[in-house]
Amino acid sequence: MNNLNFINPFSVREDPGSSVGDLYTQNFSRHAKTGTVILNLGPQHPSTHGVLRVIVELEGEYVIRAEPVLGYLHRMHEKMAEVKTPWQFIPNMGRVDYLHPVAWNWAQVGACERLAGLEVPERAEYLRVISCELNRIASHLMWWGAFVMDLGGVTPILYAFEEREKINDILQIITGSRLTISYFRFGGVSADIDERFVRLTREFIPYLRERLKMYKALVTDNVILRRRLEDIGPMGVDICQRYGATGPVLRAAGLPRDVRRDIPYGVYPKLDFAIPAGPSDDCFGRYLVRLFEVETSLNIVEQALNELPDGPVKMDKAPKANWKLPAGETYFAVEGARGQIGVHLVSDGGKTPYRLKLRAPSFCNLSLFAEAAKGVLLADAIAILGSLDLVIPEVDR
Amino acid sequence: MDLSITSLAQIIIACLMVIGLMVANAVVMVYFERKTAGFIQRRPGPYEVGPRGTIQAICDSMKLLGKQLFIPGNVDWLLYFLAPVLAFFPVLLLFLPIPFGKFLTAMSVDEGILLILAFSGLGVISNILAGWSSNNKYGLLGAARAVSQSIAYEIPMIMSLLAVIFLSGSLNLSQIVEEQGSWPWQWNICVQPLAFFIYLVSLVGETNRAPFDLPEAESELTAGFHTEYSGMGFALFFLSEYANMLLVSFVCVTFFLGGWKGPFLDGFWWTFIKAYLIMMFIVWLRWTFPRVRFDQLLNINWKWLLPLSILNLWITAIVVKLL
Amino acid sequence: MTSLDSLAELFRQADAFVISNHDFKTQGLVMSAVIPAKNLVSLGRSLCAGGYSLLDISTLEASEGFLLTYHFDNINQPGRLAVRLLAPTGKPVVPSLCDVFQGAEWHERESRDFYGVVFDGNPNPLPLLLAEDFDGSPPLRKNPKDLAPLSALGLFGQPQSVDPAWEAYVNPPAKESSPKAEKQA
Amino acid sequence: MFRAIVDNIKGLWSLIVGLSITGRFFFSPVKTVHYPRQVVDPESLASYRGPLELVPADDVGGSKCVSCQMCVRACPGNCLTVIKGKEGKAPETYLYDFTLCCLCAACVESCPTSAIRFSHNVYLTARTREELHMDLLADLKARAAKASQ
Repeated sequence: MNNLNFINPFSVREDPGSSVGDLYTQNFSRHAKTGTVILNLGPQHPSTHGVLRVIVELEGEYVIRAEPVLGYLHRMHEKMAEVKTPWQFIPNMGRVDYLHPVAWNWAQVGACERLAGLEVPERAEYLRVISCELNRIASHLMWWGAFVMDLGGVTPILYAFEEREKINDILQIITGSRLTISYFRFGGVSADIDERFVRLTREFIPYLRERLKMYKALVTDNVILRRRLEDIGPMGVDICQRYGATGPVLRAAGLPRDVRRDIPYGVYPKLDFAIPAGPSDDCFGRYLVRLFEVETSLNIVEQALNELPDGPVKMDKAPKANWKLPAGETYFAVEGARGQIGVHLVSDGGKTPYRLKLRAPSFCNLSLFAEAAKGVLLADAIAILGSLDLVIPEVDR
Repeated sequence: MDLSITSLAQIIIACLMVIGLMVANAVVMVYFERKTAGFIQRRPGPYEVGPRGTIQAICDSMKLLGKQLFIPGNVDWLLYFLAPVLAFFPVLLLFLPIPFGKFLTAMSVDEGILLILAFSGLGVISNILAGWSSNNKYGLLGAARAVSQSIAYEIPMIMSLLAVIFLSGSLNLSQIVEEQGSWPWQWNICVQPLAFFIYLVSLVGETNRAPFDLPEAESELTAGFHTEYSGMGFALFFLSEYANMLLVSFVCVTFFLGGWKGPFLDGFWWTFIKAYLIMMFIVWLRWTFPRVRFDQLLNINWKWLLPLSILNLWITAIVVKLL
Repeated sequence: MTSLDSLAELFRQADAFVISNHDFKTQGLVMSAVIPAKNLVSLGRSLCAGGYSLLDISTLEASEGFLLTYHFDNINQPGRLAVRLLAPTGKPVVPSLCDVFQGAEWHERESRDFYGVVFDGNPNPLPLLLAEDFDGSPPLRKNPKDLAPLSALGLFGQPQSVDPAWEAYVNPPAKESSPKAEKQA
Repeated sequence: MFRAIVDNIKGLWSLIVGLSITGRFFFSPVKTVHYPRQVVDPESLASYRGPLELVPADDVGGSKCVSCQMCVRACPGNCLTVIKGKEGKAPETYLYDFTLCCLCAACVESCPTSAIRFSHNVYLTARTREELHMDLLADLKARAAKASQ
């Protein structure tokens, strides 16, 4: 297999192992044992959240091997960055991860700001934190509902949507959109908050805290859910290190790694918040870490609203749409809802960036699924897949 | 039992009425279930078709009737078409011995419960035929699950019913109701709470309803054994699922909740009210809980329900013997 | 915990052409090194032992060839590194890091999809993000004028040590190719 | 064994708690805003970014646009077409292809005369692609005519 033809890297396809299915299935079934079933989960499957496809080899109900197949939602964002000015690329970021677009906004805008050395007014930094954390809550709530739906409980997702709608209403006041948000601008943000934003957010924080208690009683403490999740899909520090997993997956494994704390950006160093680590590296641990993060984010929003300074929300002479980046290289990371979002930006001083590499946390988190799903039941494999919190547009970019 | 013309006519009329009941039940239950799901999830549910969406279920069934029959390639078409029919017709038979009212029984059989238990085992054959014949891996997995689940849950179900049969000393359903009184504390549920609980759990397992809907677990197996069915085939499975629910609810009412007897005025309405309350409970369960895993499902049955039901049976037997 | 000095020592052991320090505030890296491709796996092994995990592989198309930047971060104590390799345009073959960091498999396949870089040792020969029946050259820059030389991209921060051969390769004084580059291939 | 029994009884209790929660929600009012009988309150749409519209400069349907092409150049999706009129600076055509628009506000923020803005039209529907190719000048005139009536 290693004797690749160096001229055409894809020439292997002339040697299919079996003639059933497409090339991925053929390549996968080449190593299949006899008496097993090769099953394609997806790309249209209720629990793959979009268009992920996982080929699994089943012996009875046990998954012997699994291999995710990507690329059904690939949109070439990285190439698009090379033909658009940095400003024009901001709206793309909302489309990379539709659940936590603000963090991706931040990653790209922050990378350009670092490279160009732009100063962001302090009020804008606070607004960035507020919007990013509200959006993180929305993302985690959506994950919570979808995850419980993967486990067969259909109702919680609609409760989660109630809260998510409230957050969307709040974010819409400043960003103008509800899903594919492009709120950040080089040197600031696009709009200031108003009295209504503050009022709704202040109402929302105690409301969600109350609802979280309901979530706990309805779902977290539910014996069916606990027995579905406890001791399922353990992912220790070792596997996280080898696969580059970040975010709640790594934190559940017991390492309090969070870019907000480790490599601070924005005004996070001034804010006081806890980074959860543990309690267990199984699906239930990842579940608890995310719910804890919702509370953390609520605290951050509350603090940021209290400490919000006055001032402009955009620097003077903020870059326009035809702004050019200076030559140079930078790597900027932010903590998204799914893990470390990284932007590797290389510019040759031209109109458009020379290279923009997006590091999607879901991409790395998904890559460990093949190893984590070995030897588990099919239902557990679905639970593990759900506990990774995947957003397929982000995986495929 | 004499097979005169009148009794034959009685059976035929009863069959027609039961078909009517099954269809009406499905229509009502679809609407009811969707509304319940809606209210639990804080949305109105069906709303647009007819006043408050009441005609929605009828429209949907018309749509199912009018749909093209889509047959996937490489199906074993005889079995593929047989399966939905097999799912539907045994259920029909099962309604015959149910006493809806004091004199409202299609066919009063002395061994009524035996008939029900024997024929309810047929339902699973349709599931396995559907899963096998439709040439689909999800279907096959769903069928395998359906078989082991329904075999497993039949046992505690029968055991819990046996305890009641010990008490009343009869297999005749009317007789069992007659043994109970009109007021709730005179019902068998007060004498046999454990049996009632076991029956309730195995009822959910036997009808493949959430949280025990493993054969059609949509997040794992897309739709399980009926993945490849559309149109009328799907409608028949659907119909038989609701009919099965209704049936086990009727059995539950007969055995534990005093059948047609109720406070103030006995009559068939009590049977229906109680049966639909149980159906409501099943629906409520579905929209509240996540699904159990398959090994857990079997563990609940073999490690807990079965020993408990045997224990219950022993105690009942001893108590009946002593008293 | 790996201090900067021991890191530099690690890079030196891997025969790094260039070892440079970076301003973390603006560039987001603490240190970077350009190493010969053949030493990648051994360096990866020592980084793995030091608690580093692979963040991503970012491939850059420059006029000298494909510059692959492997970003590493320590999972115990944050500090981002970049390890770079240069794969020549005509025959871009580099060793695969899959044996050390299994997560590298997908990053490598992505790189192969979009840049045609071949990773020797990657267990999966199929495209990752492109269509399975995609047949053609990877979506590279067609016009050579679009390609920037490495020296124009400001990649190397404040170099600690620069191999003269590398200097000659990146900023060729004359037309002839450097012996170092051929050694890599 | 004993612990397992206690665990299971606790588990059953958690199921009852869950049932009581969904039961409570069953009787609480629904949250749906029933469009088209009800609409969300306009206050919450005040900053909603709907399709673009031109800002009226006067009552007769004139625009503030000076045809400087800044918006056209800024647009990442190339959804704007502005053609300068024969006389003066006012545009002759201002076409807007909503199918390509990503509502990023690049045009709005780059306009030197603040001649375009986002409408708050949430309820836009179209049956064909062509309906989303909008002529903003005609739209501006229509709005002016409607306002004068």
